[in-house]
Amino acid sequence: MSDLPPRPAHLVEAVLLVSARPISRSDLASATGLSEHETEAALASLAERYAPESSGIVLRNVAGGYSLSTNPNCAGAVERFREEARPAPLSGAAHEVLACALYLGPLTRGAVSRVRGVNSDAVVRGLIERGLLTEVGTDRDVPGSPALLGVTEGFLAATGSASPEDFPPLDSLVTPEELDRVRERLTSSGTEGEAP
Amino acid sequence: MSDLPPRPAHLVEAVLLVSARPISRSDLASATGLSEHETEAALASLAERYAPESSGIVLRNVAGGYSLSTNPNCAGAVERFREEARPAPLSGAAHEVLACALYLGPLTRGAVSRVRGVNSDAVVRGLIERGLLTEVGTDRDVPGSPALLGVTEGFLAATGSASPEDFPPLDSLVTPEELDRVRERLTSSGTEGEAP
Amino acid sequence: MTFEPLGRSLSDFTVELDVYSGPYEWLLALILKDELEIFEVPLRELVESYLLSREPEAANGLERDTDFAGSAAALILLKSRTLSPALDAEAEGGEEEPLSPEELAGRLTEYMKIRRAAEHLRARFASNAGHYPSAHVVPPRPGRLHLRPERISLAARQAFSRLLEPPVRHLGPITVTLQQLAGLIRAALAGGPVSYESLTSEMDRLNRAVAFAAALSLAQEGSLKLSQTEPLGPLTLEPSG
Repeated sequence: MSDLPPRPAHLVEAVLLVSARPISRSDLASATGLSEHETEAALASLAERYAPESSGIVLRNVAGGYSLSTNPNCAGAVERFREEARPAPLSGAAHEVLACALYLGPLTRGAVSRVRGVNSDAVVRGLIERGLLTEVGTDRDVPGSPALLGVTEGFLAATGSASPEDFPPLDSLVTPEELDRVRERLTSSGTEGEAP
Repeated sequence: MSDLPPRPAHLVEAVLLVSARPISRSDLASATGLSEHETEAALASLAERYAPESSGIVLRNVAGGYSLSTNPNCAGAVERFREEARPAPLSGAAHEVLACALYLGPLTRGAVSRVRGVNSDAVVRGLIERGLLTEVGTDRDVPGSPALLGVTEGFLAATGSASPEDFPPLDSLVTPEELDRVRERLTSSGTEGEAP
Repeated sequence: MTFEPLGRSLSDFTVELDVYSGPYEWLLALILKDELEIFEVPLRELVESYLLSREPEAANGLERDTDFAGSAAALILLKSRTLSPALDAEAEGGEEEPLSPEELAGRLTEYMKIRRAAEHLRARFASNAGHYPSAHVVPPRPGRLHLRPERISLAARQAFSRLLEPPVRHLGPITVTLQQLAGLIRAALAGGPVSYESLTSEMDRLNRAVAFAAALSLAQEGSLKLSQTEPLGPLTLEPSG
């Protein structure tokens, strides 16, 4: 069934779902490959589908763009959901990034990726959004002065810790050789952040 | 016009919009204040509204709950909008490791490697990074209490499954005749299974 | 055996495969780091593409051939380990007792089921690709997230202790050349079709792998035909023509 070519309104609808920010008509057109005129027609049909009288999701034309949002008359349910929802558990990767910031921080995104051996930018972004990681300064020794990341009060609260000293010391977790190797990676020049 | 009391389906629809993760029927009922029966009816009408044939947004029943997501036939437009390529498909090794966790799990990295006959640590790590595999506990019967691995909610969503029971039984995947042939080949040939 | 020493002679050999295109040495590195699945590397195509790039007249031609044979043999060994995991008792490091045929059959059948399950999963992932979730997410109230401090320490241990290179000790030295084995295979074929199993019954694992590489080369040259009726089934070498 998904073999059918999608209709113009479907394409616009899908793109609207994956953006939290309003999208301009021209950005919608370029993502969907529709003409200006087709985009306009698609938006008109979506405005009908997502009208406040007939839907819990409404199409809004705000700040020079279009965006889906919840119908204000459903705000009570949304607020209750927010109160009751259990936060998504953190992934193993997220735990590792937090461990890097806790034990080796403040450090740059590049340093996190070097220590972990994988690009960690997406995980870092998610943790900043969740208020567990924050930018605490910039590294002036590295070109571009990238931000230095550290754990937040929110992180300490979530772990029930008063301060970073509450965690077991690093040398109780890894061997001296491993620690040396970690330090080597940390200082292996921020300029060649990418893997060879 | 938004003074009208919202219809049950609208409440459910609004709550579905504000979650990236599947929401269980009971959580939907509790957030919206609807009865179990009303929630079910609301979901049925939304399933029609968000059917793959008629919408760019689809209602999925995955990982023990319901969620709105984009219609795969619109994926091209979404990827263009985000300027993000679709994640690379998983390797054969990754599928095997996931199959171990799904069917034989929770199990340790060592157990995965034993079943596959090759060290699987790097593959496991990649899958944890992609949020498809997670550590669900530790095996206290093994020295060092290694972590036990299991599949995640993200795995169920990515495979379009409501629950881990939603997969064919392991024994149904290989016919008894095939198993007999392997057994025969290995036991009746009279040759040693392995050279020194 | 490590792959470092072959850097010079094969540095100009590049491959074009569905799963990878680029320098051959990088392909080896990717496979060793488990970043590319050996299963997905069509070894036969790899051998064919090497044979096409062969320069017997070059000063380092022999060295190059030997390096390729060595690394290809190691790849075949790796692949055979993946295909028949039960045959490798070293996977967990310790030298275990050889498995009885019954135990072997048990482990192989378990692995066969997992292989099938993996194929099923591949199809499931493919048919469910392209669903993207809503971005209109309301964040949960601050303070609702709880993290276990032990989990953070465990993550630290994991992140900081895995900077070791992948083990390649199990790849022992190669003591025969591809040419020697090719000669052996030709001689055996003079008497008609021969099974790979009986041909290699006296060999150790590495030589078996090299013999396989030799058989592939000969098949490519057209000197013999390889037939296998089913996956994991017996492999038969037949004189061509």
